[in-house]
Amino acid sequence: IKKFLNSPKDAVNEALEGAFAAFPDHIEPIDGSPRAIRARAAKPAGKVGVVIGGGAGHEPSFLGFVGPGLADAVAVGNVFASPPPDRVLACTRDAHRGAGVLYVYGNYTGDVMNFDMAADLAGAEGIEVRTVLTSDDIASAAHDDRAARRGTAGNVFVFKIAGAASARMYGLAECERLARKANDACHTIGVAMESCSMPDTQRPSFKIGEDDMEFGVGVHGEPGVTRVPIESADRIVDQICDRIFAEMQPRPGDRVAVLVNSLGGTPMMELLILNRRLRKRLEAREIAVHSTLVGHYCTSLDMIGASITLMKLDDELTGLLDDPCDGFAWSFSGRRPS
Amino acid sequence: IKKFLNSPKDAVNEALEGAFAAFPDHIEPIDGSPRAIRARAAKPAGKVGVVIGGGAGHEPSFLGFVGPGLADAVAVGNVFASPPPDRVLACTRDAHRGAGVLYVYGNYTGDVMNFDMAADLAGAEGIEVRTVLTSDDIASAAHDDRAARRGTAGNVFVFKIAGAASARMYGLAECERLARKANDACHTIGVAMESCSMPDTQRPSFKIGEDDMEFGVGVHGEPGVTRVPIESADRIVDQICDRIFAEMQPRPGDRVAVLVNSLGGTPMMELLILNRRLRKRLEAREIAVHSTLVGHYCTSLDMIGASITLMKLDDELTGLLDDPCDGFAWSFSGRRPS
Amino acid sequence: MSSIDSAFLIAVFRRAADRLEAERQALCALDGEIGDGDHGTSMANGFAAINDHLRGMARQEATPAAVLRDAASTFLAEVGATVGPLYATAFLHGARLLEAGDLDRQQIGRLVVAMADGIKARGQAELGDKTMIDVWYPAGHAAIAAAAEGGSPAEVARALRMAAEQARETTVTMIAARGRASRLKERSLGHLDPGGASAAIILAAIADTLASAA
Amino acid sequence: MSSIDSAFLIAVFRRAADRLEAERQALCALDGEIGDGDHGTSMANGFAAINDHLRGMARQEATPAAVLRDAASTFLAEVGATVGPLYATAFLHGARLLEAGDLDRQQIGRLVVAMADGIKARGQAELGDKTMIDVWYPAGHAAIAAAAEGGSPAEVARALRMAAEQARETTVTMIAARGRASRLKERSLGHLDPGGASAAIILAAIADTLASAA
Ligand SMILES: Nc1ncnc2c1ncn2[C@@H]1O[C@H](COP(=O)(O)OP(=O)(O)O)[C@@H](O)[C@H]1O
Ligand SMILES: Nc1ncnc2c1ncn2[C@@H]1O[C@H](COP(=O)(O)OP(=O)(O)O)[C@@H](O)[C@H]1O
Ligand SMILES: [Mg+2]
Ligand SMILES: [Mg+2]
Ligand SMILES: [Mg+2]
Ligand SMILES: [Mg+2]
Repeated sequence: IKKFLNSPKDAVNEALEGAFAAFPDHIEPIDGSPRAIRARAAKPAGKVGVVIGGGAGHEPSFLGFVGPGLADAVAVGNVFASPPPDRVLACTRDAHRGAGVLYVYGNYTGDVMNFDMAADLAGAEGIEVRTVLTSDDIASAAHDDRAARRGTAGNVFVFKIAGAASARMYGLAECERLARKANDACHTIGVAMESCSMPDTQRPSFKIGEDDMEFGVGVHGEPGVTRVPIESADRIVDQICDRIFAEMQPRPGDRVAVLVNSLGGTPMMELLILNRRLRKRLEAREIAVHSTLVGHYCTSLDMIGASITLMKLDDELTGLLDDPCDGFAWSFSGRRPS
Repeated sequence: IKKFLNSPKDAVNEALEGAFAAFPDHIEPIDGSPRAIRARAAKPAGKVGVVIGGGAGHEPSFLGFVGPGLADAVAVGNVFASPPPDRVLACTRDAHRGAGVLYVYGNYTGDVMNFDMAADLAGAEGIEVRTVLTSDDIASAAHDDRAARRGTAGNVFVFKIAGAASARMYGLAECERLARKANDACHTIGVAMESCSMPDTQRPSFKIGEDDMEFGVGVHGEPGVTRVPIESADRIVDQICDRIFAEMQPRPGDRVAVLVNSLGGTPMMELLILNRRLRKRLEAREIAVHSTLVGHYCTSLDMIGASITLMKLDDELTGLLDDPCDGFAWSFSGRRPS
Repeated sequence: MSSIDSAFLIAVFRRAADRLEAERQALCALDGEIGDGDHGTSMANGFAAINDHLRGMARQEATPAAVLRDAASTFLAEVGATVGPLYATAFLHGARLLEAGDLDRQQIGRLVVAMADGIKARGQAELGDKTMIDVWYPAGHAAIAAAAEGGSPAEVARALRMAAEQARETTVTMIAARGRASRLKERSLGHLDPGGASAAIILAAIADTLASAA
Repeated sequence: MSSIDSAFLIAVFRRAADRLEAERQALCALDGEIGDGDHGTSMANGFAAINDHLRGMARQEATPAAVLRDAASTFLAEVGATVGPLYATAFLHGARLLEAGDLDRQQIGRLVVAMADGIKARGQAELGDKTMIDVWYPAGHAAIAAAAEGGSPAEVARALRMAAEQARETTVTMIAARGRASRLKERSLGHLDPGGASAAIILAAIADTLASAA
């Protein structure tokens, strides 16, 4: 596997430097650390701070979702590794505008431990912190064990809703409620054709047979829940839809937001082919699509694969989703109710 | 090589269907053909029409650059194959608002022949057509043979300038002049680590040795101009910069717009690492960076590789670049002169 | 002797389509080496489209020129690309020749050269630029020469086929000066020109149709 | 007999860092099979950071507890991840034990168990969940037992090392119930736990330091 890299151990910091150079209107380091990052835009006093974060290797996640209408700060770890508490704490202090801070991040052992330690430290400083763990990956645990599920590309929608709520100057409890509601509404399944390779090893993390793919993968190059034979794009979407519909129990007239996400190495052309079938399946169920994102939103280094997320919308979530936002990976001028 | 595909021969149409479903606010088929596409936004009478196009396989190019402040219509061919004249003509008719039509597309034998045939047909209908061929890939021919060079990722900037000029209601000759000027200002070099594979073959189009890369590649999975040993990301950027600077002859105080583009399989993390070094090189030359794009703009299916484009700016180009635009792959609210 | 009629042309297109389909991957592989890897796709799909279209035509009524005109527009609309305009123009030039008067099958070389002229007119390539005309012209001229020497249809067919095969091989020694491969400069040396390879396939289909009809 | 002092701990960290560095790729490969492939990176970089940091410390003045506290904060800040909080807590628990009074080197098992308690307190894993505690506890208990039977430092070291190696192998038969691998359910069967594998490396470094110092 060949990559554009210098010393592997510098990869994350170098990528962040490259991001600061590229997106100076959106992000800047907090106190000079490239691993604790704030939105450039001014944040009003009394606004709930939204802090997100996680390991590197998911670019443009998570730093692309920092800005007005999105998160206020992001803590970045090593590749696929949670940021340590000190960095999360730096973000927390920076994001705090007197109204407390909401943490939104994926449900992983490492992240939970590090963010919880940071929350304890912040609490000791008098900053109230609430936490919403994202857990949209429905393949990763059974329906009745939602709390065990991991957070994947659905993150993006949860960040958006939390950011919109905070931009509307809602209080901490309300922001938390809405972020939790957004997470509950998100359903993701990922599939991978080929594993990714870490900067450090530059070898595929695991091997998938010539004719196989992994069904139910996360965004860390992990194997999926099952290994199955590769099928056509349409059949893959069908399998994903069957699983999501079984969980989401959509009814005719329901509305969803869609994210068709590349895990890194899969190009947009293929994502669009997936979206075509997805739309047909949704139409057949009379599910309306409110809006669609297609592209590289939450990647797993160079993994060849894709994920589909459906967020079931009600009026409240729709309104928040339609608010404007401006992160470098999601810039949207907003949509007025029609 | 594994891909999300149904029948390979349906790949382009299916991807386009997926795009119409995903981006209904931006694009729609002209007369029901998925291969001739117009911007959804209304176009005022007297506005010069901007028609772009080329083969498929470059997604989000070219259809992501259709919309207000960008192109009016796009003709799409098969994978890496020019669209035929009838489709270009359909786009031309649709984009014509009484002020003539500007064609902007890459300098390739196939595209030139097909678009020229369309221009002849349009001319016979009384539509004045002017053509600007993009030729930003400085590796593809010598300095004194600029007309032989091919158009690659610099396309994106040329579309933007042409679209901005036409949105300002400039006349056809002026739009042509500005697009030509933008193209002259663009300098691109691409490098590839691995070849792409076509939907039809699902095999790498050519092999690159374990420790080699191709320097000076285009966006069609072609071999590059030379095969060289892989080096670190920084050294690769250095080679690209040396080549571009030799051509562009930048002086201290010059300003550029930057595009660090993935050729498909290279993820954003690596693009950011490239951008870091690029910025250092520019700083060392005291070249100011006006704005930066980093991501998947003009891909070559799943090729592992990246390109760097520098567009040298003067006040005129800067102004046009700062105008707002709204394509699904480039949506920008504009920047007022500071 | 029988002339080049619609049935003959339809048989040529059928044969060529079958063989291009069989060589789809091989042509893509050739194009992958010095081009963008799509040549087999364009040629196989384009000829398949012609074939489909001709199947729908009322064969009896169509003149051979009309068959070629239809092939031109069908091929062009199906593939676009570089080969679309080139072969469309080739077919139109061929149509013009046949409109000027019936052409004896033995005179197939004149049709081949007319088509080559069409390709050249559209693509502006010179001989030696490592393009398909480096196969079309030598093959056409060889067939004309064989007919001039009074060769039988089978002999003309043989001359056509042999010349095409040989000419295809000569493209290996050329440096591309037109089309995508021209950007590779010397790196194009040592590789077959994909357009030359598909030309040889089409020319062999013409030759075999001539030989089998004779 | 000598106690567990700063020099001892520093020697352990140096040895462990070297071996983790040597096993960096192997640990990543293990983690690639049932996790996300970063375990070797986190452990090797984390211990390298501890080592760098300790090198800068005024060795004479630091108490062993201070060494462990510094290791905790350095490791945590360097790697974050899952192992950051776990090992940081392990080191802090170890520091607390050593602050309670000098610990004889033969009693190393008590330090190991204290660290295991730290990991368990932070990570909430149970024995059998296929995590690093499935190696830390058995190794610690074996060392305590060996010391209780009056074993020499070398014998305690041997017991520690053997138990760690064995325990590492037992993780192959477990189904992961904690951490990333738990999402694989039965698919985690038949694979070594990467955290168990790195634990065995660290424990071997402890054992060897004990044996060589004795
Ligand atoms: N100007 C030209 N005139 C004649 N033939 C050409 C010209 N340019 C290219 N060709 C032929 O076209 C072939 C490539 O065809 P194809 O792969 O379908 O087009 P593209 O390069 O656009 O992908 C070349 O091998 C060459 O024989
Ligand atoms: N809750 C836990 N308690 C103890 N150890 C754990 C726990 N969760 C995971 N581990 C250990 O961590 C190891 C994985 O470490 P590492 O790969 O660095 O973390 P991550 O899974 O976050 O990438 C596992 O092999 C396991 O031994
Ligand atoms: Mg990890
Ligand atoms: Mg082509
Ligand atoms: Mg080609
Ligand atoms: Mg891991």
